[in-house]
Amino acid sequence: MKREKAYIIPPAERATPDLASGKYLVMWQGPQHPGITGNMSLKLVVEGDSVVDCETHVGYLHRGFEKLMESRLWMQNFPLVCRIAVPEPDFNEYCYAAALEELAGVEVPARSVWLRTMTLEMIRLASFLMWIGGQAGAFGHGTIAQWSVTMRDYVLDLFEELSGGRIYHMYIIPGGVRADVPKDFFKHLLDTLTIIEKNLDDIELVMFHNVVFKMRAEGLGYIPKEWVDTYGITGPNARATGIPRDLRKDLGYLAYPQLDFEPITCTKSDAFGRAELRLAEMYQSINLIRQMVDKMPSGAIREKLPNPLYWKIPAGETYVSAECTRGEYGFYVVSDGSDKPRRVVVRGPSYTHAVSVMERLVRGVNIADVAGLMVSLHTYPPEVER
Amino acid sequence: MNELATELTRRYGARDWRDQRKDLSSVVVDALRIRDVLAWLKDSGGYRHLSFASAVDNIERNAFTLVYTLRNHDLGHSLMVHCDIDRSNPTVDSIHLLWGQAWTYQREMKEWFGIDFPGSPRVDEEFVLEGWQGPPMMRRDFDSRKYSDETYAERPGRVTSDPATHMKSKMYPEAVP
Amino acid sequence: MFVKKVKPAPLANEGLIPQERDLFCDAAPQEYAPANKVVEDFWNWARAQSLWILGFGTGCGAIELRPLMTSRFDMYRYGIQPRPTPRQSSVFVIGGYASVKTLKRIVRSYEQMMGPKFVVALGSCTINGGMYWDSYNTIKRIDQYIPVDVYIAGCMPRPEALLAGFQELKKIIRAGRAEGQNVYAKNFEWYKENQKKVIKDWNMPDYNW
Amino acid sequence: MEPSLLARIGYAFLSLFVITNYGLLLIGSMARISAKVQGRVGQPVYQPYLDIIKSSAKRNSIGHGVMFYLGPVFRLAGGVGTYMFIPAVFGSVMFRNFSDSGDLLLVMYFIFFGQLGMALGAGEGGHPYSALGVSRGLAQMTAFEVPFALSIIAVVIQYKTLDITAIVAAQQGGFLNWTVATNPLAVVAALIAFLGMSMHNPFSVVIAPQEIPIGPPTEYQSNLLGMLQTNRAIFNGAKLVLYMNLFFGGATNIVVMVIKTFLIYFINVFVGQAFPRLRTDQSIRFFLGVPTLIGIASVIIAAI
Repeated sequence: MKREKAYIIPPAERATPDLASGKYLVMWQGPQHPGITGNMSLKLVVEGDSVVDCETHVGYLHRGFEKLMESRLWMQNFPLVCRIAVPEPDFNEYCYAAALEELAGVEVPARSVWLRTMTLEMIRLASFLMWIGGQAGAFGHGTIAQWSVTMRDYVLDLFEELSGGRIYHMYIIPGGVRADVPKDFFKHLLDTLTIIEKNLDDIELVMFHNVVFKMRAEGLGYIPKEWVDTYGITGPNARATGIPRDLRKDLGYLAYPQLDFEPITCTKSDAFGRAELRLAEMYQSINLIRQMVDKMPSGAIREKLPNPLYWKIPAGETYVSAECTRGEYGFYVVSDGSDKPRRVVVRGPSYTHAVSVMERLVRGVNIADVAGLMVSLHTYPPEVER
Repeated sequence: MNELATELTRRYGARDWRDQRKDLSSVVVDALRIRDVLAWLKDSGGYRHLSFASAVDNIERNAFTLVYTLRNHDLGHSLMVHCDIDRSNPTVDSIHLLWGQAWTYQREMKEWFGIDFPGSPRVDEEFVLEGWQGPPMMRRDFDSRKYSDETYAERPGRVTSDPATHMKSKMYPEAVP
Repeated sequence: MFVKKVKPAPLANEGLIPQERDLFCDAAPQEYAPANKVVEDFWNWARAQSLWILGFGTGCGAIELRPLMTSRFDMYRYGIQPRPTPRQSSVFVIGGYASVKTLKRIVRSYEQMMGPKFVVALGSCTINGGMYWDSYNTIKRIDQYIPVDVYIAGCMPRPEALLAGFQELKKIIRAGRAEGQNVYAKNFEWYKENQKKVIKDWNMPDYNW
Repeated sequence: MEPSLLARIGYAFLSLFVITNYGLLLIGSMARISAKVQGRVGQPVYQPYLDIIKSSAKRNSIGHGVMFYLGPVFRLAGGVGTYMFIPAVFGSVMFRNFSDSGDLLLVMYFIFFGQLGMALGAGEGGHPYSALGVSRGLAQMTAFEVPFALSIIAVVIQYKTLDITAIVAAQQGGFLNWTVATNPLAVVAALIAFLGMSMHNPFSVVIAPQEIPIGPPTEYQSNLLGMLQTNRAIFNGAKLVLYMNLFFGGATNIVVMVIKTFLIYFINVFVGQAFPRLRTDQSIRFFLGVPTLIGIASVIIAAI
């Protein structure tokens, strides 16, 4: 504990600058600011052009999901959960559905498991595509954003074809998936993947071989290996420090054990390294989806459930987590045997990255880099506030 | 896992070890020893990753059940450590020195449940709410719908019906008188 | 130019500490009479052709603004472009539900915009609460707090729906019916009352320009 | 024969009108071209006109004191003054403006006069973002001054005059007489400085929406913003015409002027679409590095 205390500086123990000295400027970045991800705000104390201290302020998107779920039926909650993290609704759906199935002892058919895995990988790809646009845009490279967000739109078209929904899919339901894939879906999927792969090559050429992007991103927001455990960093931010920690491999949920992939790690854990790692993960997702299309089994897609209006789930508690684009996404569900959940806790990876790690990393950074640093941590405020 | 259970029981009097899955177990300890248990699990037990910390309001037992979920990435095993605290006087030791993000969870619990963590940084500040004057809203006895109806103006014309009776009337009209 | 020449009573700014009160304006907003028909029509045509959106993603609706401003649904074609500061933007897109904490910023940003200013509200949650109808932290209808010109229903509204909504807004502007600024100025007390009923800790000036 | 002063003033207004519209159309068309790079259709070419009309048609506006109002006025004066002392079309009575009564030094002074006035006004705005943008802008300006001034010195040494009309006259008679052929290093240095001067990527951190929204003009609205937009058009046109005169042999008629300035301005968009933006310190380090050395080399070449 003594050894690791050095890496934990609680806000109270920080050297807080003397604001009365007139040497510093208190500046709010956000919520009304294009350089902020989502809707949160940073209270920056700047000296000259560099940040001295930072306080994150979240809660602008607080809807009280966890309270609302306690007053709705198990199945009524289902349209609610996917609204928690807007860019990646499917992880909420999967975690919630898996927790319910585990508590209720429902076995889902094999094909639905594979379809779930495919959906999760597709949304990972879509979210990463949106992220890389944000990362380039935070450094002022609008062209990349224009390309990649359009590529994301093609993935969303696939989702629309699959589930009828563009942003909120509600495809992974307890007991399986809502519907089987439509005709020619896999063909469209593979074609889209080819287009996206080609576009990713262009992006790599324009963005990652760009001297200006290197100058901006290299050395920005370096995360040492020791922070990973002390700050609970997960996902690409953790893998960028060189730790091969991927829940898809560790937990082996869904169909991932049957798929052939290795956790991608990177040695330089600054903004540039994280960006490279996420680009590699995009290629990995494309590869995984292709594998799944080949190995996709046939059969039923849904398990018969009792009448959802009277569905009582036996008392118990469980914690189901999955590897989303930002790290460990988890649902902690408690049932007291009634037809409504007793407590649902959503564990979003941004909870750590956007608050503690951000406050720790942003000190000493140039103001112009705050937006880039924030995006390079890949934070989504909605899952902090729920 | 069993040797860990016995070790925890021997050292800290942990009880009710339960294996939920092969990679998820839960255990209950006393609230007074929660920080020692977590510190030991972190430094000696290999459970170095704090997934989340939250609370469940067991109003029937007049207790808050705190849950700290730790993960041992070497063993690939997660452990949920529970402890019950008195609902009328909720106070727990702060663990903000064990994990760098713990103070955020504690701030959240302080605001949402009214659980106090003495010494935790910025624990008394507002976390997600602003100008909130009602009771801690995640407690079971706080009625969100009532508060919302009283506070926020509603657009006329919205009907809310009980799903069971509504679906009955839609699907089996003859069954409903 | 003004409708009523008489200067209204100065606002109290009770939310502020005394030494801050004189730093902010204490005058209530005033109504502005449109210019004569021909000039106003020409101006409305220009206003409708150049809509500058305030870059403030207040809710999940912001996720669909990004496809809207990128090359698939290219909103620049219609003269719509994002603008980072409220001083220069003329359209406020309320992206879905507004929690109380955000509503405070929405009101402030809206009042800082220069008139004529238009509000487009996305999503069912701004119309009647949507699926957060019983949440303790989100308001149910945004038009109680700021005047709204166009509602776009849906959760989420697709980019096509957004484009259609913007076309509708253009129609309204050309017809000269988008007078949200004047509506806000006329019913200023009513709006303030509603806002202060929801925003419990009112620690900002009653009207920030 | 020499036209009367009144006629010359009328001509000057005419030429100002022409350059304003040309600058606006230039901005609109360049926005469209960069949209093509991004795979979009892009805004209409006449969008800048609409924006200016819209900004001027705002009903209320906020002031922050006298200096705040004077900022855009200074900026506009800088733009107009820059243009007024440059011959837009060589040898034309109509478009020679007042080039014979002012020389290169006056033009350079006007180029920076506008930015300084803008800095004062934006500082008066009281918004922290404005102050940050101003500090960044002035720092970057002082940086790209160096290669620009060096290349100007090289040109002056080469042609042994400060009169722009004389410089253009010396370049007549074919491509080989242009400065770009006789002293290419000076042109390179000046063009790199031009990227910084016209605040395109990678030197656009001053008005960057993500890094700091949006720098000096944060507080400017309605008709003041319209003034700034108009000045942007005039100033762009003036700088382009200056570059054309100094380095690319000037123009003997308006068509040549349009073609040359369009191509010069296209360099900005070409670079700006391919690069992110640099931080202020990085751009300063860049300007004081290679471009300055190129400028010094050009001066030496011109001197010997």
